[in-house]
Amino acid sequence: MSASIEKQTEAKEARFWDKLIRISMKEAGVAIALILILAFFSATAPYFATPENFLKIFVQIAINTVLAAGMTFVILVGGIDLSVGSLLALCTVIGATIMINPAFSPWQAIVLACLASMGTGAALGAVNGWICEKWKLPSFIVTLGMLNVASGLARVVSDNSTITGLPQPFVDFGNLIFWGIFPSIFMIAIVVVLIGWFVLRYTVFGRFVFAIGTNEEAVRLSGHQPKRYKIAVFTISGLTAGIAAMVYLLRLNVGSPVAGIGYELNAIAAVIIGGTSLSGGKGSIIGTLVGACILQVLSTGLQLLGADDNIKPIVIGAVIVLAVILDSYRGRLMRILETR
Amino acid sequence: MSASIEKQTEAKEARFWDKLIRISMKEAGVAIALILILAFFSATAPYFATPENFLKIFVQIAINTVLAAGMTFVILVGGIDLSVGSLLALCTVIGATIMINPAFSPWQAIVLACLASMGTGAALGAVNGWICEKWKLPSFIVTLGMLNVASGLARVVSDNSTITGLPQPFVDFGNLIFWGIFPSIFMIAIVVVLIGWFVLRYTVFGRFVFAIGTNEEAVRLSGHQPKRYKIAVFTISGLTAGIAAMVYLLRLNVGSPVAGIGYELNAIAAVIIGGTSLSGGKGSIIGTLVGACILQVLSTGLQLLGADDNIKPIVIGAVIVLAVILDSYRGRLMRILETR
Amino acid sequence: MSDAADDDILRLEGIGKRFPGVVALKDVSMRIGRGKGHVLLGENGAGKSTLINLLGGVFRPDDGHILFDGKPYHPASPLEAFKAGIRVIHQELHPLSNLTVAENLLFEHLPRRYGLVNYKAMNARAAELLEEVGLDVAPTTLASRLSVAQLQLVEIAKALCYESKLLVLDEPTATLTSKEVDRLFEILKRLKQRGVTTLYISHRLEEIFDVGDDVTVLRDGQHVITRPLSGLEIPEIVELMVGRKLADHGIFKGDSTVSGEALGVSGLKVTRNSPELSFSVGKGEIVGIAGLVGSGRTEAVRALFGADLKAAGEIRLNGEPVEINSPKDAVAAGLCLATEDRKMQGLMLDMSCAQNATITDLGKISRNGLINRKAEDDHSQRLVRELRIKTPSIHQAVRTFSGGNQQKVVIAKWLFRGPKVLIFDEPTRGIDVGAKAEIYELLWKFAAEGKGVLVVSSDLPELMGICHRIIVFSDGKIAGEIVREQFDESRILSLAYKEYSRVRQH
Amino acid sequence: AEKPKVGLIMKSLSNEFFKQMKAGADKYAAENKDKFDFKAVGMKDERDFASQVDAVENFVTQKYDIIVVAPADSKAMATPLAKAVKAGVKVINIDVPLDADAKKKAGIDLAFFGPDNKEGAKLAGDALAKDLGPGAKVVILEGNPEADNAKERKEGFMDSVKSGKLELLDSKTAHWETEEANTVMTNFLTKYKDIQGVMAANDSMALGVVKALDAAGQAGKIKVVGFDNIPPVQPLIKDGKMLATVEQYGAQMAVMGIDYGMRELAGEKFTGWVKTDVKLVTSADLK
Ligand SMILES: Nc1ncnc2c1ncn2[C@@H]1O[C@H](COP(=O)(O)OP(=O)(O)OP(=O)(O)O)[C@@H](O)[C@H]1O
Ligand SMILES: Nc1ncnc2c1ncn2[C@@H]1O[C@H](COP(=O)(O)OP(=O)(O)OP(=O)(O)O)[C@@H](O)[C@H]1O
Ligand SMILES: [Mg+2]
Ligand SMILES: [Mg+2]
Repeated sequence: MSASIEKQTEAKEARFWDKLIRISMKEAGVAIALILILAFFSATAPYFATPENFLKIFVQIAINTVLAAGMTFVILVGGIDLSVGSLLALCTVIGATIMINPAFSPWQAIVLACLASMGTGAALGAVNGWICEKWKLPSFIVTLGMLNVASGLARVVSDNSTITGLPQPFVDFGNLIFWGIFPSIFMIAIVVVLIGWFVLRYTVFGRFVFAIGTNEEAVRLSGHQPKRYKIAVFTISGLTAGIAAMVYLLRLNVGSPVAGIGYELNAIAAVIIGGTSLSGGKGSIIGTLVGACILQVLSTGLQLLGADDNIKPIVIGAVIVLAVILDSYRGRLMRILETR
Repeated sequence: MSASIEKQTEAKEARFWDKLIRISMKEAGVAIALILILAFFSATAPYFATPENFLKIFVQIAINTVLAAGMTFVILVGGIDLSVGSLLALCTVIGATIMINPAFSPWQAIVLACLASMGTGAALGAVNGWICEKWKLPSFIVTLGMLNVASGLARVVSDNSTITGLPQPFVDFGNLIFWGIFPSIFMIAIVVVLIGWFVLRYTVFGRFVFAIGTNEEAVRLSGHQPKRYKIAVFTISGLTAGIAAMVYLLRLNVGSPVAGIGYELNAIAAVIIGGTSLSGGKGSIIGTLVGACILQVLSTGLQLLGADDNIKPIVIGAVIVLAVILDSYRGRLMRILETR
Repeated sequence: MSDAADDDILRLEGIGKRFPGVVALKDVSMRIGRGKGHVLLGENGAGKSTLINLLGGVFRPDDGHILFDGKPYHPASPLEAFKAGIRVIHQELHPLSNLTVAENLLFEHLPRRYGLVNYKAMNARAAELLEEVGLDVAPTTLASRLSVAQLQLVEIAKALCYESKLLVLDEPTATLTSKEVDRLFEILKRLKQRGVTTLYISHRLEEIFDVGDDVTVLRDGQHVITRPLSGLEIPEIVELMVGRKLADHGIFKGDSTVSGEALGVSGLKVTRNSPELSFSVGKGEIVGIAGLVGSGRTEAVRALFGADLKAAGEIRLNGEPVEINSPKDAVAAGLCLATEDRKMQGLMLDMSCAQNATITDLGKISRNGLINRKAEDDHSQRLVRELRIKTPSIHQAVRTFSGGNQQKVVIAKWLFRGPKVLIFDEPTRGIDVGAKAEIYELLWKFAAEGKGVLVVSSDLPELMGICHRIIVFSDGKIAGEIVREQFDESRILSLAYKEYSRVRQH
Repeated sequence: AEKPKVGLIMKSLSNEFFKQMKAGADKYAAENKDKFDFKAVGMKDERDFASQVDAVENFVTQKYDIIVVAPADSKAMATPLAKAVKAGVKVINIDVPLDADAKKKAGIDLAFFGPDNKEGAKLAGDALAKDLGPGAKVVILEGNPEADNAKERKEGFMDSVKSGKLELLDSKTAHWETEEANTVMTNFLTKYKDIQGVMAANDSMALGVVKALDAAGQAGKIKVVGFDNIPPVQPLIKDGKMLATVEQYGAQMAVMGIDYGMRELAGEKFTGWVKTDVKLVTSADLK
């Protein structure tokens, strides 16, 4: 009798662990790779495992995390958004231009700039989505077009110059650190990620994002309009580009038409390393956060290790691939766990 | 009686035209956009419609055409290859290093360099494919890793410097012009495209490329190994990167670790504008050639028109999207033609 | 010993196969006699396709071993299966839609010369094969243009073009009408004369007597019995399959009173040049649509539902004209359509049963845009129970479901929405007898609730069993309408052929 | 006779330095509308010299008489410019000198009108050395490692390190970019606790450096020098957050290039290096 109870508790415990492992693996399985990388650098790189260093990594991670959060939505519906980098550039120059306009009080300027930056991003994102859906075009090429257009616009708006002199309250907020370790811009990024996570997991909209990524035609034939949701998803990606632009301004205090070059690939890499499938329908935004961490930790860790500038890209490229290879074993492991 | 014969001939003629239109539309429907663009610049841009200008466009087009030809294969099986730009860089520096090695006679050096360049490209392409297939990883992330690795290698090999002093016969061949208008490197590009076209259209391998892009599982169930073909396809893409590197050396006579930055997006854009579907299984390499032409003609035409540097990207971005929009109407037109 | 090896072409011993959360096959041992027509039966999810996938080299068994033609047989890939002489026509179609019919047919070994495709030889050979299965399309047609049934025929033709020792057919007739089925059986007979063994799976129990000598029944992944077919009756077989006696499902229960019009269609034109279609479905009435493969039934109901743009036509629901330009309009107006192709159009395969079932009406399980997990689980739990969907959990991805259970999920999602008029395109495709009976009960229940039901089916006996009225399509036109009292198989068939024979005459 | 046509080919226009160059050249051209026609082009990415080659070819197609060019690569641009010379175009090399070897191989002998990047960098480096005194610990932020001016500036900085007896802690590239410079500097601050001075190879990177110091509360304490004298750094110099930068008179350089081009067209011939000014800019200059 007691033996059977023992067995039951054991079984329950085993199940509990199974479940825990399974859930954490599902949401952020690539975290294993991150932990390995963190362990490696903590052991080898001087000053790596210090609070100050983590604070700095948090700062460095924020922009890509925000961009990648929006990108996760796009990739989940099976699209891609190459325009986020230059949308960011455009939004930084628009935001900065408004902020340094002497006609406004600092606070007015800040509020207006945030609205304009996020509005511009969202509007152009919506244009991306609308064109894709209206003519049924691949988002790759539409957003590639937008990449060029937005980068041209950024040059025109800024007249090719770096814009400085942002209002003091704004700069101060950018320097703020919460609880001694979390910089304000990191908090923004985390809030964005949490909202994204919540939306994807708990809302009807999130359900549609996954459903459309899995089988758009089935969603359409179930009496819905995937079109709307897809446009919304691109709008979100544009919006996060606008938010990322604000984060950029908070971090660097300058708006620049050449900001954000190549950021789209970084954001996409974070999403994919995080386990979201490029063909849509599968993935998690928490994974994206982990993916962004991997990319930045690698780069910072290598610098602290004193790696040669030429060797760095080689190591980063190799580790990106190793991380996804490791992640592929997670899939197998999960299958094994489940067939037990 | 005679009336009916007349009708028959009419019907035959009508069918002939239908067929011609349909075939040309299928192989290179986006050519309509190209023709419109050519007409526009001929009418507005000074010096545009001159033989010298076309000769220059042919020169400028060659590198992207070669890269895009290989990329067409990859995209047809539903993959993507982001590494071609930095593979090109790596191959230029390897090729150039060998060519300037005084231990070889010029001809030896040229042959060796060509082999090394194409061999390196093909080998690293094969590595891309092998990693993708071995662990079932998305090619996007694997080739993104390779992008970094190859670019680092190019820097290491060249020690960050531009390599000059290629042997004279090589330089001379690069300057060769056939029939007064076709530069040698354009001829190389055309040969690559024609071979690609032939392979895709007439060989068993070509059928496999389309079949795998359409339904990989079906190919597997038919008793084949899609894996092999996919590795072959990435090898082809790497090989064309190696060839493009030779074309680059022929054109610019220097090897450089920063050659090819951003070329991957250009190549992908050419392929997609040319009507090949990113999800695989549909497309044509002739379309790719047209796509590459559109991109280059646009950029040259705008410069001859004297467009502002800031406005140029805006126009290019817009026209890329317009071209694919126009192309989407072709699909509808074909459907109408067929349901007649 | 050697005797037995001579008699049996295939022997399975203690075969087991597990998937995440399910045991698909457990300790299955069976033999198949050389040169026999062997029928494999079982409910949905009994493990038939799994067994066949093991034979075809798609999966590997977890336990047990297989002897084929006297030799141990452990195929690691479909190619090895082909080499050993086993060919499989899979239940799920895998067309190469961007390739031509000829290329699809001969893809296993494209006629080639120096690595180049020999198009001439290929098209000629393909034309022969198409002729053989009676599929009237040009070899150069793109496979994407074929309907599901036509693809099924291509799949059959494909298996015929190479010699094999064992031919496995997993529900080849699910989408076929009697014309093609007859053709198929002729072919099978010819193969049998050549000494080819066939392993045949079907849920249409009437037809198995035409092709089978022996029968094996699986239940819940376990072997129940293998015996000669002769002397067996359908009710007996059904009992073996489901493990209990089943009420006769053939009895018509559409005793609801038909009153007024639920769905009215007038002047529906699928394309500009296609004929006008007009028909109606009464409240409480089940109307069947019969016709040959490619007669345009699917096209008509898709256009009606707004899934494809229609060229013209007026649609009335409960007498009120409704504007339907998209599935959204249709669903909002109270229509629903269970599509013919459940995999591509009906289901989100990688999502859970619960998520699939509730996609039609997320409003019911959410408040202020937030999903109420408990409501979702409760509702889907109820649907799973009502429809007896076989699954370890409502959170299981429907990709892992057997075909029949997938179909039930499609029905579940529309049941969840609660429409006024239900349109089913091949609702029992690939569904076992037990489930069929359940689905018929459901249709009658819908009718009894005063809803209109429109059923497209290629299974004529089925239509005759469940409908109040049958509309017969022929070459895109409505060739005639027959009420229950006058149901007669040969009459319906002659209507279905009507337009085609007229074309011939010209 | 027709007016001569003058084309100016720069590197990336989003680089402030070239923006100033273009502004100066445009202004000069507007004042001399009657003497010549003028067109300036920049590249999207300054590393992409292939598109600079395109631009040269396009000017040749359009029968330009004079091409004033700031080469994106000193070796690579020699051959295409030689082709232009052979096509009868007067080519004026400004900003970055073409590689001597490459010129010889291409069979051209062009004069160079431009600053000495090494000397300029040394000016900035020396200012830093003077401010900090011998033994001070410094780091360098390099430009694109393959770029000629980046290499020269690094050499200049290294000379200062040697002559000023500074201790060089580390030298890394930040690819001319603000954000990357910010990241690299932040990591330097983690790794080295006693940095006293920073030499940044351009002002865009200096902006990122200063921001990193700001965030660490070290602005003004750790001295920073930059290069290019772009407008956004001027307030930083005034506030003491930056010690100095280097002005290389981009506008003047282009105007000079155009002038010398016109003179070559008139039959004069120049060779060698016509040096243009480089000047250290400190808070004293900005009052
Ligand atoms: N790839 C898979 N992954 C997980 N489970 C699977 C997979 N394939 C089949 N199953 C499960 O194995 C069991 C047997 O399925 P199978 O497809 O063999 O049934 P079947 O007898 O062919 O049914 P049907 O008549 O409906 O086609 C089912 O419970 C099914 O859910
Ligand atoms: N995408 C398509 N493009 C062109 N023709 C098509 C397409 N889909 C179907 N057809 C053709 O339209 C006709 C009607 O097909 P439909 O699927 O409506 O027939 P059906 O009566 O439902 O038969 P089935 O039993 O095949 O479902 C067929 O001849 C088919 O070949
Ligand atoms: Mg089955
Ligand atoms: Mg049908």
